[in-house]
Amino acid sequence: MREITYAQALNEAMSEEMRADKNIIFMGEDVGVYGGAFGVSRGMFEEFGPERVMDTPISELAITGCAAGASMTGLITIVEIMFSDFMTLAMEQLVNQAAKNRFQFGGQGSVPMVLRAPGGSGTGAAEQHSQSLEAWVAHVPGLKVVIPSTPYDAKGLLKTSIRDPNPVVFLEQKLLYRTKGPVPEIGDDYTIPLGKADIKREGKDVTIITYGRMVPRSLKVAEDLAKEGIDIEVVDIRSLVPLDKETLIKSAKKTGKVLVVHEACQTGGFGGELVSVVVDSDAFFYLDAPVRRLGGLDVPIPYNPNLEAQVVPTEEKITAAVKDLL
Amino acid sequence: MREITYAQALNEAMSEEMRADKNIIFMGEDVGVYGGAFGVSRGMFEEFGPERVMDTPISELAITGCAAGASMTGLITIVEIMFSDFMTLAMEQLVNQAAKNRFQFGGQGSVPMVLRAPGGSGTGAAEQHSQSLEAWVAHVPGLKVVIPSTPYDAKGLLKTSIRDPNPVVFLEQKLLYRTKGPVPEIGDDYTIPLGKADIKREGKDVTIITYGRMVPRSLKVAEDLAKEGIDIEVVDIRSLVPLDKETLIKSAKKTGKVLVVHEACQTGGFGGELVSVVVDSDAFFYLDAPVRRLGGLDVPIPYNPNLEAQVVPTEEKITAAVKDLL
Amino acid sequence: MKLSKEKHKELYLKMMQTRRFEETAARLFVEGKVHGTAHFCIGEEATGVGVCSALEVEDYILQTHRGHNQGIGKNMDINRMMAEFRGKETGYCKGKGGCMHIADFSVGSLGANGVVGGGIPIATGAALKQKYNKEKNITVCFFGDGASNEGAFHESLNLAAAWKLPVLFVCTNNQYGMSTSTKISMAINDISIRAAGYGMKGINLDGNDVVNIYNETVKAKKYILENGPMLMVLETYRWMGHSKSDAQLYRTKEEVNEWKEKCPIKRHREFLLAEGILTEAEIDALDKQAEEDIKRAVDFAENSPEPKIEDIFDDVYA
Amino acid sequence: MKLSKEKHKELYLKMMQTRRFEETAARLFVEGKVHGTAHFCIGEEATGVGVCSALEVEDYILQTHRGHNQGIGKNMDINRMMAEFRGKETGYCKGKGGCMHIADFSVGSLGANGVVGGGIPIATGAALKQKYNKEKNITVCFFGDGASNEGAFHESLNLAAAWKLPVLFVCTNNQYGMSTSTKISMAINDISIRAAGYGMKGINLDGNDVVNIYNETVKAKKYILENGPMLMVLETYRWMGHSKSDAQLYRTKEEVNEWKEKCPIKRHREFLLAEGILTEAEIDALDKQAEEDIKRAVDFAENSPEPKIEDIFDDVYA
Ligand SMILES: Cc1ncc(C[n+]2csc(CCOP(=O)(O)OP(=O)(O)O)c2C)c(N)n1
Ligand SMILES: Cc1ncc(C[n+]2csc(CCOP(=O)(O)OP(=O)(O)O)c2C)c(N)n1
Ligand SMILES: [Mg+2]
Ligand SMILES: [Mg+2]
Repeated sequence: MREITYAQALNEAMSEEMRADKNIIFMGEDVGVYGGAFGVSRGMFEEFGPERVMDTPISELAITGCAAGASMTGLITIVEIMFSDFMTLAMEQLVNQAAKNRFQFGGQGSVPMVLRAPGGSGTGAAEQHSQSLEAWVAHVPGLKVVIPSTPYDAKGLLKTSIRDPNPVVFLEQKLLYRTKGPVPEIGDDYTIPLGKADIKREGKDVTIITYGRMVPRSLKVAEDLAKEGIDIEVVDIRSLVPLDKETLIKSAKKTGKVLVVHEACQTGGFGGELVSVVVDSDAFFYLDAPVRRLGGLDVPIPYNPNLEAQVVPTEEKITAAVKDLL
Repeated sequence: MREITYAQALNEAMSEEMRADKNIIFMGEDVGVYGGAFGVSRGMFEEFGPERVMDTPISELAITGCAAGASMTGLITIVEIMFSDFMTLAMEQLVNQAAKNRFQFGGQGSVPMVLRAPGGSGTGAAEQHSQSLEAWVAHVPGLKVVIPSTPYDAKGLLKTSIRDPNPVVFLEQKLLYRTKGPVPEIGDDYTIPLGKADIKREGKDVTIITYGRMVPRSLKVAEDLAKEGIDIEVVDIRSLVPLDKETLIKSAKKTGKVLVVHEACQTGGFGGELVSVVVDSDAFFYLDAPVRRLGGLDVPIPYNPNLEAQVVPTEEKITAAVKDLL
Repeated sequence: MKLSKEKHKELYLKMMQTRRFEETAARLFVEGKVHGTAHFCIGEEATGVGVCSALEVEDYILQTHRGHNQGIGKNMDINRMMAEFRGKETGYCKGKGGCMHIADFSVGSLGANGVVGGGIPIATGAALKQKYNKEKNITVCFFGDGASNEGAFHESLNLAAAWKLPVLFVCTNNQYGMSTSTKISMAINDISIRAAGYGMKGINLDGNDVVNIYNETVKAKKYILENGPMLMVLETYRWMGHSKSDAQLYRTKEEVNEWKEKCPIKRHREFLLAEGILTEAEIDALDKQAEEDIKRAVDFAENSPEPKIEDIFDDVYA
Repeated sequence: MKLSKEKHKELYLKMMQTRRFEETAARLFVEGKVHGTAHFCIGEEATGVGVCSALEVEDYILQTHRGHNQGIGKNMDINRMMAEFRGKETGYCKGKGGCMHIADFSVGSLGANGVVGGGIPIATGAALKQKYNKEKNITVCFFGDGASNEGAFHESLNLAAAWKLPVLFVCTNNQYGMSTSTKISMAINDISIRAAGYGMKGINLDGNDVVNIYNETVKAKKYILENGPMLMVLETYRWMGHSKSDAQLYRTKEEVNEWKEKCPIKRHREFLLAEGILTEAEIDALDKQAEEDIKRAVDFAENSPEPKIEDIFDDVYA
């Protein structure tokens, strides 16, 4: 299969869906000629024109609400927030309006929109451009939350998200944009259902439950530890909401040892939900060690590259945590 | 000891601190002559005047940032957000600025502010006025998060929060405002440290870890089940950040059975953190049942009173969950 | 523009229905039949009724928390409004939303909002869709004077102006945001001047003159379809407290009474008689009809079933 | 007002230091000595330098992500600025903040901001404290044209006007927000007209005339202490790309070159010579000093230690 980048995969997902459906529009800050801060939408303005690929003023609250309003009335809107940190400015429209409208209006209307935003550290952009805020949106009924870890998943999950009749918060990973992976040919229309975890590596000794950029990192650790005879199963949840509890529980029962890994600050992170899902299930009786969490340190993301690299789970830390479980 | 309401206790905490320190100011929507949407600040405008008790325009983002700026430069600011749901409009200033400034400026300055906001359902105010969003702020390094369950705790914890050199998100409980409880005389200056859980009821069979308005409800269940010979320990964490892990773990070891209860939607709620703290400790080896969570249903808070009452943990649900553990 | 007799009847009836609806709702609170709160627009009936009566079904409106006049103006079903207020299964939101979320997509209401200014960004999106589909209709967004101090107002008006979206922004300036006078919350006297900051046309009208509001809205729609968005500020006054619980210490009885003199319904009635457009009898008949419509709505709501907890997960997701 | 020879030297030197600082920073990127990004204000030096040179230590400033001219204008230590840019322990933020967060409370800088418009609400608070303590100083808040479309701008200017807070809002209009021209992001030509919507005075100045900016700031401070806040829009232009990576497809070389002709430093230099305020030799000496100051800063940063992970929890909480 051909190999393309995560960014290219996202571009193809949007472009293919927009070719197929004239009701889909795309808006965001500098998504037009500039192609988006991370180049994800390069070429789309040229192909679809200013009516469908719209550069917006720097107004996160209004463009999120604008997307919700357009989607409530018949369009399908993709809105890009340049950095997920700036969702902090859009939470009112996302949480009180987009997420709740269908419910609070007694089922009138729906809000088929996708809010795309890149999260994560590692680019030297520091405290206000590097947060991982998925736990916030995963706590809001009415929203779906997706975080892909490979180009293949990125394309398949984004297509599904665009076709979903609900607001979907699609959190991309800055450090994965340039990573390459196998993806079917353009136009070869495949999708990946939300709520279906993917076992990225089968193993029998320990289960690592993770998502986003911690997936490739966990896989790397798994390969290294395989040499030491430690057989790790890496489960990529892919969507936080809906969450594929069955797959997590099944894997936990199989290995009896679970490590949850994510980049977001550990305290209050989504890891707590994942741990709870496991220990509040019959898997509890199969566990022969405490369920471990390994999240980012509870500090803002610092600027200095060495510091920045060490406040999130490193291969070393993941390796140590795994060995700790054995 | 005299009995006063939770609202009155908060009023006394602010008033006593403001009498003692001219550098403390208080701002919010309709906190002046109106006395605040829930009457918490009644009389304060008359006592402290318009320079210190300020009615603001309806501008949650600006007033939160204004509070942060005033606090960064020498004042101590208490800002009231009328309903915690509207923190959705203030997250940028609270999370990217107030919470991170000291760290990202390398220790220059600090932000001694308290953001007060009422959370919770039960008043018939529906989807956009009834959320419990404590999990969001508890996930942000740099913020402290407090939720009192009694008038005594409310006064003691708010005084401590006002004296804390960091931004504290002080989440009040609408349905507790009118509840009464014993509180020392005015001027009898007591405080309660943040990060100290309070065992509201000792017991040996099951531990209920909870906070806010679920505390009195859990206590009621405990009293009822005591008649059936079930001895429940009710632990009120009081502050989510800092969190008193020791007390939780100690209680879990003692009873071997843990139920975590909160009103917020269960998925992504702070309960996941509490469960994880327990199962990722040596308490794990003392547990003889899965650690249960009982949170609100994953739905927006509906308007109809019957529906509204049933989407959060009721006495019946808590009772059932406890029995389930035995 | 001279209005037809029928149109005058419609305006008068809708205002009177709104007045009776709210008086009745207020009574239901006293009777303990409703929990929660409500925000009444008594004294402001001309705003929503005048504007919405000039619209077509295909024109959208975004309502406020104080929007019974807006909903009735847009021809919502009073029975279902009352049923929602009572939290009943037959209500517009199946009892899940209450009167802060009343919506009727079938008549073009995209919903009331519990968040001050919360509907303003949504309005730009609805208008964007109308423009994208080259529809000949507009979106009307209602909000209050207090909402005009929210960032949502600024970002949305700027976006609408930059993109020439067909939105009529209607600011009902009832002089207060809850207890806070506009004299305290802003340093300007006329909110319509804010339009200039977006390169938008702004006008300021007497918010108690239903006929003029209707006519200006007809003109505004035409202007907007040709030139882009516009801000219309309607000067009016809230007679009752902000919500159920309000001691109103922030204003004087005199001020309230002065404005009661300017009652929009009384004024329209006198106009109709003076101009000989309707007779006393005809108007009395409309008064009577309003009474009956509300009575019917109360009975409908009273006899409607409560929503069932079994259905609670419906509509969380589509 | 005629400026002293010393003040002219100060203005010229600070602009030149800023220019060299950024040219050097750009080179350090190429050399791979810095990761992350940076936003350069080359071409805009007169704005931050002209405004800040008219302030006292007790006046606060809120800087932007493009604020090296603002920091140098407010007399920040160039060594510590460069060290922070390099992420070193000796930097203003101990290497934790980087150039988007450079701050120096000791000279009155409450920090640069990575969030567009993020400093605007903070400025109202700093000014509120100054007013509360009856200080005779003001807070200057810098932000860009793009930031003026954020809700934070609206809410903060309204709040400042309603409370008569001593804030000078300085909008550096460099014609673009990243790739988006103000012609696209708003439907007005002069951002200063937005001030009227808050009952605030607004002025629009040539952002490349450092002397006039200095003089107008002196006047503005006096005005603000007597009358309340003011909005000052400075028309200028960004010569380089928005940040490290920018193909600049959204503008023409011609447009860029036109503006380069209006270089604020060249202009000040020619003015100084024409007016006989400084001689060629004196100016060359200032150029040389700027070079040396930056060289010294580079060495200082180069020889400074990296921050230690052991200290990572410092300053999360006070
Ligand atoms: C974002 C937000 N802040 C505060 C509130 C609480 N609140 C409800 S109505 C209201 C006053 C709104 O004033 P205005 O916009 O003038 O509308 P009016 O009530 O006068 O019709 C306030 C502060 C809210 N619902 N939403
Ligand atoms: C709230 C927010 N949205 C988007 C961004 C990304 N961003 C950084 S600078 C910038 C352009 C800002 O334009 P302007 O305010 O004119 O300042 P300039 O860069 O032109 O100096 C953008 C969109 C951000 N940092 N913060
Ligand atoms: Mg009002
Ligand atoms: Mg700009």
